[in-house]
Amino acid sequence: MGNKQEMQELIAKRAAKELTGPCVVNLGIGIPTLVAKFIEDDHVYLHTENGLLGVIDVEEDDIDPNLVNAGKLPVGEAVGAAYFNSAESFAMIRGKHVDAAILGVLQVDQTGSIANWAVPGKNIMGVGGAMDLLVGAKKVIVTTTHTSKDGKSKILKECTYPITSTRSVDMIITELAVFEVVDKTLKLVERMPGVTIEEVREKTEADFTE
Amino acid sequence: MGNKQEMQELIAKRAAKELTGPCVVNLGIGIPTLVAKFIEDDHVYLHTENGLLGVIDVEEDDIDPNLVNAGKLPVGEAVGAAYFNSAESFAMIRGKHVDAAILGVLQVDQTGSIANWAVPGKNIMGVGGAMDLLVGAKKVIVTTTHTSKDGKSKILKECTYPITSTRSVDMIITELAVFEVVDKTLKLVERMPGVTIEEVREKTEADFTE
Amino acid sequence: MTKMKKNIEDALSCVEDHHIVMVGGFGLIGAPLTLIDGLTKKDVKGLTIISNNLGEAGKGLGILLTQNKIKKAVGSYFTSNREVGDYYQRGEIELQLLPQGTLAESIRAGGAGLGGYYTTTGVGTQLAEGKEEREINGIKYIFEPAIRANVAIIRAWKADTLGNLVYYKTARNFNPLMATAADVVIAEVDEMVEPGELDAESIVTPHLYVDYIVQAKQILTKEGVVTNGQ
Amino acid sequence: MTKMKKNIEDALSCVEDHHIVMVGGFGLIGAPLTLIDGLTKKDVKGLTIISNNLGEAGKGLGILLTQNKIKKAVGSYFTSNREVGDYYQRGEIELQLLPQGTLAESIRAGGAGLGGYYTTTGVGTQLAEGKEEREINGIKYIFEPAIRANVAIIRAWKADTLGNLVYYKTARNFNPLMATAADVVIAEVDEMVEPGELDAESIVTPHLYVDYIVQAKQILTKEGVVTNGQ
Repeated sequence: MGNKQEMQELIAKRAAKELTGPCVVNLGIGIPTLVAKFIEDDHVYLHTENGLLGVIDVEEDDIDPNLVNAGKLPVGEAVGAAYFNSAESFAMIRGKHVDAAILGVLQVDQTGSIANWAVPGKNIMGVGGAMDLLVGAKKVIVTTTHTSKDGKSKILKECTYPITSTRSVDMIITELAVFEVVDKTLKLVERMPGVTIEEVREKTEADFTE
Repeated sequence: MGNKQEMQELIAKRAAKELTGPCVVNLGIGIPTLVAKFIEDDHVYLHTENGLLGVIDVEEDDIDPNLVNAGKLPVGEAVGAAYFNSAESFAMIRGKHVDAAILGVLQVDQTGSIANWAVPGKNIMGVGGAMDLLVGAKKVIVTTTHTSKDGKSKILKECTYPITSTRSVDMIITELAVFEVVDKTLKLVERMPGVTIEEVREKTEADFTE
Repeated sequence: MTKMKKNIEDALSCVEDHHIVMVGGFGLIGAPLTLIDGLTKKDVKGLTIISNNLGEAGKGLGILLTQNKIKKAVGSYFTSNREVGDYYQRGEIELQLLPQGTLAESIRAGGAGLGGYYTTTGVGTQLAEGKEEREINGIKYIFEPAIRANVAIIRAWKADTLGNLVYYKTARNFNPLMATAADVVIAEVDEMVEPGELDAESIVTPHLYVDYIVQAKQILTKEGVVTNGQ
Repeated sequence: MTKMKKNIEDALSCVEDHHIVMVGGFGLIGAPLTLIDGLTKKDVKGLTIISNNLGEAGKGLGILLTQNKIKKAVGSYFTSNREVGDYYQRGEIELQLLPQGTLAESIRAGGAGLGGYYTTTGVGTQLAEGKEEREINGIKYIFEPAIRANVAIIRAWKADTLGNLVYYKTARNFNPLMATAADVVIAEVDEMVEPGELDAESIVTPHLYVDYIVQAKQILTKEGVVTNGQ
């Protein structure tokens, strides 16, 4: 696998393929944010939980400091966009009006549970919209590097960090493979080009079917 | 006492004196609606629970069928008015953002409890915003004729109809007198011009202090 | 892509027997009169209607009542249609009466993914009978469950083709709430515009809530309900 | 009549020791920077701050933190200010972490006169510990109480002299909610207009929610926070 950016773009590009419109999608911070630039369907509408439906990229010259996404990064306003307050925004999420969320994780396990908001032993300081998106988005897609910096699998038998929700995610996309979560078990549905089944097995702690 | 209209206007006029701005007031159906035309303070803003803050009278020629008050009567839009949905409107009421409500009643009793939404033995078919206004308005003023058509006191020892709320109203204004409700007891604070204390006593079933 | 449906019958094909249907409006004001008319022409029965009123006698939802299509009604003020009482007396309709603010809030809760909430409204009254009472910080509340529907029919003023909506004056009322709380949401509108023509800061119902849009043909005027050309 | 206050100190005179203060904004975006600056200059202690973040290190509410004026913070994402962790480690601040949607909804509930509500968010997680769990129609929810404050300081874009407010793009966020949920509400705004200049259909915060208005002097720009005039 090439450098970090290439790896992230590979994952983001694959995730973008899951998005066929018309649909409303919320993108998390990190790799999920990269997904935006690979979306080909004009009828994918991006929702950001700080209060905008209709997020698009913004050119450097057009940056408005009061127009940002949930990662506080500058964004643009699509034609047909709408603004709303935080309660309305999360009403959309919890009320299952958002079709898909693409999220990063610290860990994901073989039941599809994820941990992406707290690390044991560190101060528990931030949760943001993670838990709301997990209970509310109709489909949750995890995008993550397959292993952590020290080479350990991020796809575990069981999350050791505090979970974000009792709800299982629907799909896990890494630089090596794509898993679907069916009845709280992982199913390997795709390997990235050039990746062998052995490599996936070696780097995945979780049990999965093929 | 003169004809019905004069009597109603007398009551409405007296109620209007209670309104000194800046304040936000919700007017019920019947005599309360008449109060509007006697308000002298420009900083009394009228709220209607179907979704408008800034109700004013409308001329016949300017009637808009989609601009009405809670009684479904045509109204106008004041300068500086705002529209909102029904949940927001009742959030304002329940959340104690409305300073006063002026309401009609079927009965009011000596503890200040009122009954204004249902009659025993008849189908219970409508409540509208009555219960919300009772729990939410900071001050509730009752405007009513002192007696019913058959001459019976509407100010009773105890309501016999289903009550609208366990909350006591703050003031009762009739064509004969004005009562304040203090610690769940009635206090006669004013008699209308030409009305004797004997007449008030005779036509009031409730106990009251002077 | 457009959410516009040319045919009312087609748009209403999602309404099935025994469905729960939310209907916007405060009386006839802001009611989806064209879609209601469509329901009067549709062979459907056993509906539960959630709406502030059941129209007026022989008008709006009042017609559905006399067609015996309504099994149950949930609302705050049925008094505006005197025929509702007759049907109720004869046991031909079930009624659930809620304070108007509770009706609105329960619909909002349904759309916002909440299970229910505690309100002060109605505490200690007949309408609180059978409802859980709970004291929170020394204040008494009753529990009210969230409300949802299979289908919501609503009325807006303008829509863009994406489905963003704005409303007209006090015709807004329950419409934006119901737009959030049903599996399928159909809006009838006076005017269709292109995306971008509605101000992004002023859109009341963002398009993710809306499934179909139809052109309003029945209009409330000073003279009553008027039907506009096909 | 106008709700405009010329003097920030004067407007903030309602903030007392040990008060609960809501502060609008998502990080610095939509935060009432001028009023926060006013609080940094005010002799006040033991505040409970309800805000999504505690600003950034040395910016916005981050300054109040280092002035030891904050006893407790209620929010969803303190991670944006690394200094919060240090204060927490030393036991110098109490933190209550809520999911962002729960924070927003609880404030709305506080403003709407509700006692609390049941949400699916957080069920079965560490953040649900100690919270009542309840099954409604087969779905598990947890109870979340409404939140209110003594004072809310918020930021809007334009106000009319009556106190009607509109917001600017994603600077809206928590501001309209907090405007409903405090005993005293102070809004700082970029622009004052006369009543009638804001479209009645597009007003986000009707004037009954707002007590005082002040002119914003601290503005968020691409280059950071800039102080205007004076």
